[in-house]
Amino acid sequence: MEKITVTLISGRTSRQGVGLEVGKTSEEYFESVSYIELSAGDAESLGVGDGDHVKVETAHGSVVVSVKLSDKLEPGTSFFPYGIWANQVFGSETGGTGMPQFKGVEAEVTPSGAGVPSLADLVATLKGGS
Amino acid sequence: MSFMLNGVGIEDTFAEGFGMWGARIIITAKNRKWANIAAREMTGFATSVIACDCEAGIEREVPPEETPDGRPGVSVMVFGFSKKRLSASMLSRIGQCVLTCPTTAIFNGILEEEADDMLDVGASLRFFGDGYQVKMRMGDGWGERQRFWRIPVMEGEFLAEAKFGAVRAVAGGNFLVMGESEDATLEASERAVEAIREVPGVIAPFPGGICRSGSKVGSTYAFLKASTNTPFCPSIKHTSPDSQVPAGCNSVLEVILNGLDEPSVMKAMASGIKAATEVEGVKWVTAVNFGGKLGKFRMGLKDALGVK
Amino acid sequence: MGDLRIKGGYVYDPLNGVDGDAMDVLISGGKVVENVGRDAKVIDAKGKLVMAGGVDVHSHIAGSKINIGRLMRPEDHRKDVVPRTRVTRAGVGYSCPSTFVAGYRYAQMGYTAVMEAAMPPLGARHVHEELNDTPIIDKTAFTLFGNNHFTLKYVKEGDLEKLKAFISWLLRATRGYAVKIVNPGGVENWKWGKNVGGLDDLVYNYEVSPRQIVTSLAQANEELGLPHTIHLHCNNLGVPGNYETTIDTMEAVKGIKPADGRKATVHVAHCQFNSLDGDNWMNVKSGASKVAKYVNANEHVTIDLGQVIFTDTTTMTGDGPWQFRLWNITGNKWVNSDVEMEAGAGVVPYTFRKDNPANAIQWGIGLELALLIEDPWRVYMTTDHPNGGPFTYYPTVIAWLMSRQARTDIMREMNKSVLRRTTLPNIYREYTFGEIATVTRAATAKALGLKDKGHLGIGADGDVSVYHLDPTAWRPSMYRDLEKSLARAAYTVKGGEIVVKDGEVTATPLGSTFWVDSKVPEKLEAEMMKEVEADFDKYYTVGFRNYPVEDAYLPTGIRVEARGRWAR
Amino acid sequence: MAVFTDVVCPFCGCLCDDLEITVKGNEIKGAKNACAISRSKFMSHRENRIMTPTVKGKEASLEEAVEAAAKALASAKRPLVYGLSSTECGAIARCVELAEITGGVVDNTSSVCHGPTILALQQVGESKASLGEVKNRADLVAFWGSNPPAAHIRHFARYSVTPKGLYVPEGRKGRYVVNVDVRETPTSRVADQFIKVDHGGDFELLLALRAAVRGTEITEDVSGVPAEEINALAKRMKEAKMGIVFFGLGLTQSDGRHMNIDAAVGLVAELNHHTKFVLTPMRGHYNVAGANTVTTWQSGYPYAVDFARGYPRYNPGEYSAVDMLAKGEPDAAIIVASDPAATFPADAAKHLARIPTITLEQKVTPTTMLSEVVIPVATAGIEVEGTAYRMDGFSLRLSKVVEPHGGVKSDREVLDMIVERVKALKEDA
Amino acid sequence: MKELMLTPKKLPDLPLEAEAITPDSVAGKTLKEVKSLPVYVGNTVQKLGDYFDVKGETAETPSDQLVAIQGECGNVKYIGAGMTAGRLIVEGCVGMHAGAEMEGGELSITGSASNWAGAEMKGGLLRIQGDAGHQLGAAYRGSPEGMTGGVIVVGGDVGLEAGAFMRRGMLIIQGDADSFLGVHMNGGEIFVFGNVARRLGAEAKGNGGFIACFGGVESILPTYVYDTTFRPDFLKLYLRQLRDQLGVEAAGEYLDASFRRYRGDIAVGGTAEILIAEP
Repeated sequence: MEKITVTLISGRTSRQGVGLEVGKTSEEYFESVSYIELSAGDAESLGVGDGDHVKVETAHGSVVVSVKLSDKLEPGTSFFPYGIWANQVFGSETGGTGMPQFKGVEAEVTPSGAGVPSLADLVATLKGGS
Repeated sequence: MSFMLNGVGIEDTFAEGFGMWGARIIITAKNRKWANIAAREMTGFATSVIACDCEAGIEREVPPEETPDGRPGVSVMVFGFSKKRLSASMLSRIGQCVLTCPTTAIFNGILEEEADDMLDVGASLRFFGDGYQVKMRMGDGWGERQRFWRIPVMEGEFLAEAKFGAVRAVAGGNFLVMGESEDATLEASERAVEAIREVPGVIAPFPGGICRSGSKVGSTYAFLKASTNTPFCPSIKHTSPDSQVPAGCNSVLEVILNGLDEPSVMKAMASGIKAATEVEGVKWVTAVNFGGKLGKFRMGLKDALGVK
Repeated sequence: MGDLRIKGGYVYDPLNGVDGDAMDVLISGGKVVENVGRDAKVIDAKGKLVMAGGVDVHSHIAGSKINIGRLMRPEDHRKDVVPRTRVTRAGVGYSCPSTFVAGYRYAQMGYTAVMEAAMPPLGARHVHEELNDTPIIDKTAFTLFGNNHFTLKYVKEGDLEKLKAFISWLLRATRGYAVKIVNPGGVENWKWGKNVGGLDDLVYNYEVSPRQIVTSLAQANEELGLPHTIHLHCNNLGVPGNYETTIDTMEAVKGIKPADGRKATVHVAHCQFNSLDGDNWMNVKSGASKVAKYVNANEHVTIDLGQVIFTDTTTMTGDGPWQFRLWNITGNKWVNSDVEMEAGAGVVPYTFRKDNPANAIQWGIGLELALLIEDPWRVYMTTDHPNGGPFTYYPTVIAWLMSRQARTDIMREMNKSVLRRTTLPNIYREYTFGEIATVTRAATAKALGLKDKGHLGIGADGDVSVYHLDPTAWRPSMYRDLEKSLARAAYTVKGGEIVVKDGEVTATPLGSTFWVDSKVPEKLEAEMMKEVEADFDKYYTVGFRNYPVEDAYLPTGIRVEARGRWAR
Repeated sequence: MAVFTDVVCPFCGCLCDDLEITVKGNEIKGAKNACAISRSKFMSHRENRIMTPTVKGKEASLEEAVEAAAKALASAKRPLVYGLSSTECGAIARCVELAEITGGVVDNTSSVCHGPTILALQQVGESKASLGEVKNRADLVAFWGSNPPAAHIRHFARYSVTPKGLYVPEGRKGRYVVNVDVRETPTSRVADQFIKVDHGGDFELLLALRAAVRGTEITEDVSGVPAEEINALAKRMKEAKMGIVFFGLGLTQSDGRHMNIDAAVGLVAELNHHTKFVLTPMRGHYNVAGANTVTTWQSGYPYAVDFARGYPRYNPGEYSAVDMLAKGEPDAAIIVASDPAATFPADAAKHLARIPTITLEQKVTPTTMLSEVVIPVATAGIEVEGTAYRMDGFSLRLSKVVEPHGGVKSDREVLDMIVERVKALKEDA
Repeated sequence: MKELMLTPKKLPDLPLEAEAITPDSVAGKTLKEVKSLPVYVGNTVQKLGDYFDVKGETAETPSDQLVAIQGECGNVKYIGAGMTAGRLIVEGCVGMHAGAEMEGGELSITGSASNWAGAEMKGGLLRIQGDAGHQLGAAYRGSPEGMTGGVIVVGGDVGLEAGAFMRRGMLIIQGDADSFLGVHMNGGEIFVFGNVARRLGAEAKGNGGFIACFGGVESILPTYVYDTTFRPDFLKLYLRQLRDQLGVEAAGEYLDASFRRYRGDIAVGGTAEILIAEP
């Protein structure tokens, strides 16, 4: 299959916590947040494995990240650690509450040959205003 | 003294009316049949407060386009000697005769701005809902403010407006139709009642709108408050010392009217008398009064008929 | 700061026997003095009412409880917003004013000292942080003791000495000023979802009664010679028929020998809420005359009113079970907050209405207490802000006390048969200015042991309020003028500095925070500390050494020494 | 070698206060009792630090940077002050004052974490307790949409699962632990019972539980949870001696937002008719509770506060940072102790690059990378003292164990300078 | 009725707060005074005349005043907020808080409205021909009462939490309604002719309040119980009012419809009703 639809949930991990305290420009941080977790079943449907790159796309945007297999997730659910990578695909609509929806967002995942953007790449996009 | 209308002699006298509190209820139902059944039940045994708890009658049928819920309706009016008694009568009659009747709903027929007071009938009626009644509100902050109660019943829901307008009304409007035969007198009276139906705000609470047994106050028997109206009974014309039945008249029927106000009652009396005089065989029309002892309203037949 | 001469006002200073004499009040170096220099600034107070700055004996202005109130009530703030000025900070008012606004508004009414009446020890740091953001007024905070694990433990063990040591330590650790007791035992039971029903119910696990808690704390309080008596929120608050509990509680501490210099051994807070007669909210009636009768006959009791105001307000107490009950009565939003090992709290918005029979009776009770208790030195004016209503209504309460017409006018809007369940319609007493000065300043300062406050004698703090009101020309029919002038002082002087002029705040110094330093023998303290520390490590989630409030939180702290037998 | 004991950890809302920090010279050599993240914070606090202020990418003196910041803020019509949650309360108070004197908006990170919790509290209230109440009494502990091992690593051990308490002397054995989540997590592995709820189905499940607690038997599955499981859990909750629900962003950030919390509050309140029950939000940043607390006592409102009219106004969704940035409102922003460029949806974050953004930060972040003015600051809780409020609302004193790295000033000191300059500029205007 | 016409000139990029645009604040004033009414942009105070051409006449009293705005005001907040009488017509869209806390009169918007339109409305008529944003007619944060009276008629769709904490009055939505419609409602009536998303009536207490759905419902909360299918007489009254007095033609089609009746929210012991028209 070329494409699957998953429900994205973002959240903290202890690795992400450790990484951000080292510094957001650090390799530890990059490693801790520039991936999504997929269930084995979903990864298999996509034909991707640990470390392969996928494009995650929602109604709000898209980003390329690497894949990490999870034996805990059920097919159809994907976990995305908090960070600037995840925030490429979440929308800013808050429903009049101030809170965007960071969990339970529909996303399409496709295998990607592109590289995972660096922190600087993503900041550059923000600056470009595109 | 008297005057003539359509060849019929009309006595220059007055009907003596007295004050009562009146209310109007619009009963609606799935169709005319059930609206009428409810209305008839509700206005039964309500001819005269001599022995009934109130006086009530059907005012008219109300077409769907005029009712609040767009269903066929009947307008009934209820009269009582006090607000309290009127309220009690409405409550028991609505409770026993309308609430019980399939598909009905009731609405107030007298707007708050026209009413002298509002009777909170719903305040008591709602308790029938045993706590499951629901207050329905309309027109808060926009439009006309209204309150209803929705009372669950086995069939579905009984919808009742919460408050009903009550006015200081006039009871005891009347006229007597005297004819040469029973048939002529009855027909004339029926015509009179039909004409009266066209006048808004008035009911004739007696059977078919007609009363054959007019009564006078008191009796030779001490235990009776009222007895047959001896001066107008043709059959004892010559044995009763104070008979007022003119010559040639062999039957007398009385049309008794209650209305929301004096002009309506007088208008109804005029319409009724005019209609009655158009019947062949009617000889004489008069009205009953008690020399002002009964009530404050003196509704002269001349005034009513617009005769100078 | 230069000298100040407040010239020619009608001065009411009951502690010094001054009752409306036209005279000068002189201030230098922040204190009332005999002479000031020729270049002293002059405030022309001629034809005006002059009193010491107001001293509020019981209010909720700082800490987690009021801040929960603020947090949960944006709808309350929206109707009373306060823009910033060149001198003052922005904020919000009404029932849960922001810290700055609370300071300004007290000062605008001529109040210069306010007691925060309930400080959970674990929340003490928070209380002091807020007090440091509450400008102008002086403050104290009363530390909660009545449901503290160590209190219950020492009461159970009958170890009064260690209880005293504990009180001394905890007051110091929290920088508290008095021993506050809220629904003794009931709050601990509430941590299991229960309460106590009376003075002789038992507290789960500790098997002690509210009676034992109150009497032990009162005994310890007096033996330590703390400046204020125990400050007590009785059991069964808000329960019809509770006046009996209230009188029983007062009676329970009757035999205790008061500390030197006073006759009282207990202060019953917001007594209105605890003077209900009847069996339920349907037949509730006033028990005020019975409570007043007891107070009149017993010198060991002082009370404050907790007067009800007909308005929307926010109730907040350390009495968790009562707030739960109130939530069930009202269905309004409810916050409960239990504090490990020591206390709890609840917050529920509430609207007092004239047409609510219970509220009308409560309103009557507060005034009955004020008017039936003969000695103004033992009954103090409060609304238990914001429980009975916001403190900004104090001028209105004073008007009710001083003018029978003011009472009659508002009673006309209430149900007469309901009011007959109080004795208020038949009370004719009207307070004098001297009595008002007593119940709002002199007596409260005295009861609190704040020696330099509440009066204008030589050496007193230079805290003065001057009002646009000529007391010689005033009549009770002019109560509306009274309200207006008391609401906006002509001048409020704090420590010799003019902080309010014509009702506007002109300067915002940070007032002082008074705390009590009480001593017990070192050996006793060490023994107690050993036990406390052991339990602390096991049952608290905060380290023992991180528990006491650091000096950094008392930038304007003033230490007040207790005068017990171990005092230095 | 100096050992600081009883040190409070400035990372998450647990505010563990039993750390032992070993310092040699001005360097941290050890962090005993610290969790992995805490250790990283203490041990790596000197790594990747910004050493010099920059203005438009060029190195500048502190005074020049403050001047540039003050000018941008003083001349702005709609300045935004954002962040606040990872610094001490003194700095937070200055942020509120800065918003006030500039007629701007002050918002903190709670708007994107537990802001919905506050909205719910404002609707229906909250029954809560300090963490020690849980340790001492709770025999039923539920983690709902929260996963402490990821972000509150010592929570289980210190407060909620394993500690022995006054009335739970047996510790872990004395508690029944329930986990409700849309996925299995380390928490589910610890729990006695894991209830998997459908995505976006928490609200329905909470309502159904409340109805069951009220005595209505649930007859159909709700959000993928079998009816009998719901009825059984309701019964178990009612029969607990004391219960607690720790809820996290699984409720606040998913569909339903504040209404999920509203329903959780309702369930817990209902349970108080039967036993003792409380709930507590798992707050992330160590002083986000302080940001709410200080902002509330100063302005009356906890976050999303607008001072444009000179007095505070409050409306999350209108004055909250994500919404304002997404609409392109702010014409200047100052970010204190937070990284919105990384934590906000890109669509909102990019506005920060269009306006003068001033950032006070220790390390390089996406936000500093797009800021016009960057001012390095000392780390509160390591290099600076101050107050912080724990997730349950109680405050502790943060420690200073080393001198600020490179002699930088604290947030509070820098903000004091900015406030002073803005006041002066406003006076001149 | 005297008519005053406001035509937007170049509006600022920042939202303009213009609670001055009500019949109440212009009635009895000269045009010059009207132009000087304060409006707010960010932290600055400006004049109404800076952003609007003002023409026409002012009336003595608000009830005789018609104010007509010709042009897009999508970034103008508080239009008609707190108005008590008269008419205010906007030919275009409006920003947040339009008609919030209004007490009387009529506010008519031909375009769409942003969030909080008609919030805590007390009386009067608010018509929005386009869509409305979130929190239509809702309670402001913390307030226990949303709409306490008046009528809101929306031609298009509405966002989240419409009618939250409603106590009295009517909310009529001719398009679709998003989640949490009538959440916490405790009285009042809501009619939706389009589709209703899930969680309608959540935590509603009742007090006579109901939500009538004519165009289908995504799902009903598990804490609502199905009672019966019936033809409620009472609904006929509302539907006739909608059709005859408010011009909601679609209402006429359901006069004799049967409705599925659900009652809840039993999670809060509520007795509110959800009535769903049978197709």
